[in-house]
Amino acid sequence: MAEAAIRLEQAGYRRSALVEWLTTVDHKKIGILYYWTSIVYLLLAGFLALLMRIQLAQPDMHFLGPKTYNEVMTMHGTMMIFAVAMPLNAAFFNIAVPLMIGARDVAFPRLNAFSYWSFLFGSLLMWSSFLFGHAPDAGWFGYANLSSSRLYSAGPGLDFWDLGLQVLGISSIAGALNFFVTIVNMRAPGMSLMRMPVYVWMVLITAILILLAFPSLTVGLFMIMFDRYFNTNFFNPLHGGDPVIWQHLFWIFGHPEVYILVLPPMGIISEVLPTFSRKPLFGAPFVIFAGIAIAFLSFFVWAHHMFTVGLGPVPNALFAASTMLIGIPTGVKVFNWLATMWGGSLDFKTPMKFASAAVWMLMMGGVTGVMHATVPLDYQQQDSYFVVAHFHYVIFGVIVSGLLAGTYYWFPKMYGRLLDERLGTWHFWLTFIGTNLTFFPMHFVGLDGMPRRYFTYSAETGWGTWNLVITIGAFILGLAQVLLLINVVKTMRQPATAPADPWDGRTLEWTIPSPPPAYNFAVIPTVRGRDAYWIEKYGDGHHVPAATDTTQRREVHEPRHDNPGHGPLPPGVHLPKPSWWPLIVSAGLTAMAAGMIMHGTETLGPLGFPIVGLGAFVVFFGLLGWHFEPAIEHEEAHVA
Amino acid sequence: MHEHPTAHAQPGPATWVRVLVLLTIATILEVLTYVFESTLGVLTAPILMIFAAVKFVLVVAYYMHLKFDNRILTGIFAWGMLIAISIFAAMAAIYHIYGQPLLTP
Amino acid sequence: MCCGEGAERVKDMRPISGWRRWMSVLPLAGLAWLSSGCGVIGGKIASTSDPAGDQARHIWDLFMVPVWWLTVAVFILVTGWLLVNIFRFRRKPGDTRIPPQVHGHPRLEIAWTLIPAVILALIAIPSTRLIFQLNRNPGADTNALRVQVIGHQWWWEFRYPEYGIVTAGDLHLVVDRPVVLTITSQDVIHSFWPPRLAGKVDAVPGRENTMVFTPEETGVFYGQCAELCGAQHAHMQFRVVVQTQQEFDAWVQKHRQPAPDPAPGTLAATGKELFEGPAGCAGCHSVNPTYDPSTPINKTLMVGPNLAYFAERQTLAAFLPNTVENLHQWIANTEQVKPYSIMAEKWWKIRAQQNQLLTDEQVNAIVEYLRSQQ
Amino acid sequence: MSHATGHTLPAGEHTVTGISHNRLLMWTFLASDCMFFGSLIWVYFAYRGRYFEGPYPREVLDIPYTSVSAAVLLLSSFAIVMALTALERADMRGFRGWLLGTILLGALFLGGQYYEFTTFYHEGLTLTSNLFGTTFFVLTGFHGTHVFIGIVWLLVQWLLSLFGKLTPAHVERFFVTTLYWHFVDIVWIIIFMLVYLMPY
Ligand code: HEA
Ligand code: HEA
Ligand code: HEC
Ligand code: CUA
Ligand SMILES: [Cu+2]
Repeated sequence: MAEAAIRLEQAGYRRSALVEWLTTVDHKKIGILYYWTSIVYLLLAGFLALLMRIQLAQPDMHFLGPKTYNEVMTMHGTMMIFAVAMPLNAAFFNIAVPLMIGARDVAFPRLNAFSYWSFLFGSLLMWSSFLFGHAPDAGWFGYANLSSSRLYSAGPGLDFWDLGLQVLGISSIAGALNFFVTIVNMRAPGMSLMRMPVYVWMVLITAILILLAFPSLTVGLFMIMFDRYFNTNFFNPLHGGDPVIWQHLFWIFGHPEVYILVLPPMGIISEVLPTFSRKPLFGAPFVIFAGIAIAFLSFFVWAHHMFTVGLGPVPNALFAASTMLIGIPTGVKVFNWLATMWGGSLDFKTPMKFASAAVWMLMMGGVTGVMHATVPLDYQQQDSYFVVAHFHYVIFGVIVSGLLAGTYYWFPKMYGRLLDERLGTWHFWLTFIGTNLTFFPMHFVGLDGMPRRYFTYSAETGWGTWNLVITIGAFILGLAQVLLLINVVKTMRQPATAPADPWDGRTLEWTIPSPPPAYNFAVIPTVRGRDAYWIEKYGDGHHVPAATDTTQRREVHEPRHDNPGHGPLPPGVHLPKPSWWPLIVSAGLTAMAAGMIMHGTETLGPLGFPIVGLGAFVVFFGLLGWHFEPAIEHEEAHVA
Repeated sequence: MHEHPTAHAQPGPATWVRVLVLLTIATILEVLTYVFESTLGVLTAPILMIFAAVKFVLVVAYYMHLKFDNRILTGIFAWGMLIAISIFAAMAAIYHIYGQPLLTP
Repeated sequence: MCCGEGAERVKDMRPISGWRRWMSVLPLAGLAWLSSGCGVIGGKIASTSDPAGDQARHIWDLFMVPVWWLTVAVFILVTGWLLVNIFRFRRKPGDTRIPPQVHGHPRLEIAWTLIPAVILALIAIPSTRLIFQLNRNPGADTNALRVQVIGHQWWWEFRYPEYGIVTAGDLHLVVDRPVVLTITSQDVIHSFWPPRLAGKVDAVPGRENTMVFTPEETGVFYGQCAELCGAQHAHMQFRVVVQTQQEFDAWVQKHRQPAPDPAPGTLAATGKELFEGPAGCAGCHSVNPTYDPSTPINKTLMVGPNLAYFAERQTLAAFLPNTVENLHQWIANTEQVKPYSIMAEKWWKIRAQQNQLLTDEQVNAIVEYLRSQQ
Repeated sequence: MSHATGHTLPAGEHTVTGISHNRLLMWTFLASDCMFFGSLIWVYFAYRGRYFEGPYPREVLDIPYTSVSAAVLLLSSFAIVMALTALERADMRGFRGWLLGTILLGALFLGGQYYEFTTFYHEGLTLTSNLFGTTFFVLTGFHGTHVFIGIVWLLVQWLLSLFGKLTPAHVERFFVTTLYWHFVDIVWIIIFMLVYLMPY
């Protein structure tokens, strides 16, 4: 049936490639846009890390000045979190989630494009601060009143940070709304919540976390903005303001944020380990429930970043307890992953390598997290390199490794090609060694009393030796990432011949060609269990495999067709129509932020508000246009 | 999952008016509570909160149709409220029960 | 000890080939190396593993027992299990077998929920006890020394309200005598951290935090700012000078009086004139070691650090050794020595703009004067 | 015509839960907005009483006046739900009438807030005068911004209906707008109670 339809020509939009990318509302393309943008940012922000590492390689270096160092450090942290880890996750939401739930697209394709463009423009706005010689320099959590007073942070640096983050926040909230609705409303028939792949579960939980965590950041950023622009007193102690309020607002957002970053990679691990062990995820309901528990608890632990602020012993003790509780569900995940591998038939393809390493590094980073949660220890560790070691283990070790596992795993669904295994193996080992060489010695310098965010240190501190090792490790780590690029270039030169199901996969994305056609599923599948595809292939004791059950038979291992994006549409399928409006609205929004930044400068001040107004105008008419445009191809231009 | 339209009387203008009347009464009582603040003493705050909660629930349940609508929506909104309220209760404790006094500028 | 344990575990496993075996020994050997403290950490001026005060000692003890050893247990469990998985269940070439499809095991789930819970409880209980011990009510230590610690961009001010003395850079304490520090800031947030003596406490403008500890050794201890506070955050050190009671009393006695004026006609006397007059130092610096002890902690005394008995100080500008050459450099070249510092921004640069930088002789005179402050 | 409570999906939409995408989106957004206003409100509360110079709340707040604006906003909630019912019944005249009423009531509320703000400014309470001014104006100002956005949105829909572009077929979309409008109303219920009526 699909065969016949394929030969038809898709009517309508044949635009130039550029226009196609600018107006695309296809989740797969948006996913690819997200992916490459954040990979470029990973290299840039990693490059900043290398600059820091050169400066710190030995005592009393004069490579970066104090101010430049702070700018580099702040931009490294901010961009890694908001422009690398968040959007790289979003990339895989886009690439994998609709395919895994058997949907043809997300619930709001244009909103999806809007999320991407706002992310791109917002992050470009922030990067552009380097061009103006004033990058933000108050650390990624921009503690008030250093950040909120022009007395202590003159110049537009912190304005770039504040308003750039507002735009990125809007992008994240829009994306989270979209994926929440998509997952709740658009699952294939038969896919009850408990049959949903664990990755999709983690994305759902992440969306909820984003929705409940970001508003607090938004409010805090507004307060900093008001303090900076209109001399309000939110964080000004001279009028009774309390800078600690900002810390609460930030960490009420910031702590859930780290789980926003880590839960989806944990989901990837939960897909990769079973696939390459040929076993279902051990205790899947427990893994899912652990995710829910982590998410819930994560709202009640924020003050563990503030143990030294002077909240008093009672709050410290309570927050320590709630923080430690998170170790339990995380442990449940770790042990279930280990039990998944146990007794399996483990195939150490590159995704599996990264995923297993991530399990180990989660343990490594997690136990130091528990040490931080032990308040008295944190009195010594807080703001030292011990913390830097902790979070790079979880961030690089789990998040980046998890996302790299995802890259190798889903690359066929992005490009119809399999990345090279040999290069992948090199990439893995160099990354693994580099990660540990870089971040393990940070524990030592941390315990030896080296505070973070120091642009230099003297020889008498004795921190020099390990810092040199760290720097060497960082360069190995950086080099390793170049291998990924080489691998991609090499792979992309080969023909796109990846089969639909290269890994003997378990979930729905492997039932359709690599890369999938624009409409994803010619026929929306019916789901009979969590490992929907595996059950169809091999049965699971309750169900008969589709191969013998003719009622359930579907075209699997279907050969790829050339140019599937332009194939004919199966009957009854409507594709969302490309649209300029998301791009226009994001541009308007970013213009508003840029205008606000200008308003804070001396030279461009008078231009500020007119540009804000112009941006608002563009946003308003953009939204009108968005509203009037038919959302679906071929749809009558009916208006609502 | 799909909830069938329930046997509830289809709400219409009559319901809306009734709710409006209740809302008005609650508002009047609220303002009266404020007026008699000194007599009510420590009771003022809880009484005010109860009236506000009643108004809140009336609008959400009737005007926003939650009472007649899919339960999932109630769940979503209730969780949002619950997290918000508990975080801010914790904040209130940090600031007003365990908090050290701030310095007077 | 840990090393032996590790080696045994490795023996239990089924080695596949030489290099793989080696790979699996590596992390455990590293762990043993670390836990034996083979010079990886410790012994340096800022090390938390070399405590010289009761707070730092309690914290390090808690770190070693139980936290460290429980961590090692978790490490061995997870690493061991992972390695067993990797070596035992690796797919052989050509193996197309589908392993038994095990979906879960509720009793195991309960076990690995409970075991971490127990481990965490073992950590949480002593931890909570120590929290309350470290935050003990300062009022109880009647014999305690009381000092106000005030953070500034980028130097530390110390006020002794009981004696009416103010100083900067060096904190003088008495060995074995508890001290109650009242900590705040007059600009942005800083964090007061003498790693060998105690943990850190933030200096938050508008808030007053306390820190209680007892130094247990005499000597000079290193301290630093631990909260990002602007460009020169890395150069905001201090020293804690722990003395015997007699030494401390003598120090207090001395500091109740300003240093005697330099003899007229000496270079130092010229320096004093410059300092108080044309060089414009006295606008920001006082050389009087006393102050009105009723001044609230959040009221500024002077923009710059108090320079009374400056020659006694361990450090200069909160990071340099206090030598004549450094002092000369500082006054002549503030902008190069510590860019962005208030003195560079508000004094040196302005003078440079107006072409009114001090001549070498003038600088020498001022240096001489400050060196006479002892 | 279908009733908004009857879970009838817009033509061509199929969802697992039977809830339309738009409705689910709006409720989820409102849950998220709880945290937004929650944060603003607790900052207001954390600073409550830390007002070192006047004017103090009880000196400037005019309860009778604000009670009336609170009632105006409640009434607008009523008006919009009447508009919704009219739309469901395909009574376009009634719909437009009630919708216009909603818009006017909303505008009246905003006008009242504008008047209130200017009065306060004259009495010396400004964004920067003290922490009361800072927290009060920012909290109520953000609420006012929400009202303003709501008014613009309703106005667009009203214009659309004039040109016959908003029809009873679009009842679901309009329903979603009413959710937003009611939410703005319930936020005011909370603010009115906590900021204006709560004893100091
Ligand atoms: C992906 C990100 C991520 C993750 C997953 C975590 C996980 C955890 N983090 Fe971390 N954290 C960060 C990112 C993350 N963190 C960042 C970025 C910062 C610094 C922010 C900044 O200041 O810039 C930080 C800082 C930070 C602090 C503040 C330190 C300070 O500034 O003083 C604390 C304090 O409690 C903490 C605790 C924890 C805990 C208890 C966990 C737990 O979730 C860990 C749980 C996991 C395990 C425990 C391992 C697996 C479990 C088992 C194998 C079971 C058996 C184990 C035991 C019984 C112990 N983290
Ligand atoms: C996703 C999050 C993420 C990631 C992946 C990383 C990755 C790395 N981080 Fe960092 N980091 C943070 C998040 C992250 N970090 C945060 C939040 C902070 C806190 C900031 C703050 O205090 O406010 C921080 C702080 C931080 C510090 C402490 C700074 C300080 O306190 O003074 C250091 C120091 O070594 C560091 C190092 C590194 C290194 C070496 C890597 C490496 O893993 C990077 C490896 C990658 C590369 C090296 C890229 C490879 C590219 C090339 C080789 C080519 C060069 C490219 C071009 C020319 C375009 N990071
Ligand atoms: C605008 C105010 C200002 C003026 C004028 C000023 N200083 Fe300073 N001075 C400071 C500040 C602030 C610091 C602390 C700088 C830092 O460490 O970041 C400082 C530090 C010092 C120190 C080091 C103190 C310490 O505790 O280590 C010395 C010595 C010093 N100044 C001497 C002088 C002399 C001599 C002059 C005049 C020739 C002078 N200052 C003029 C503000 C000033
Ligand atoms: Cu002071 Cu950092
Ligand atoms: Cu945290």
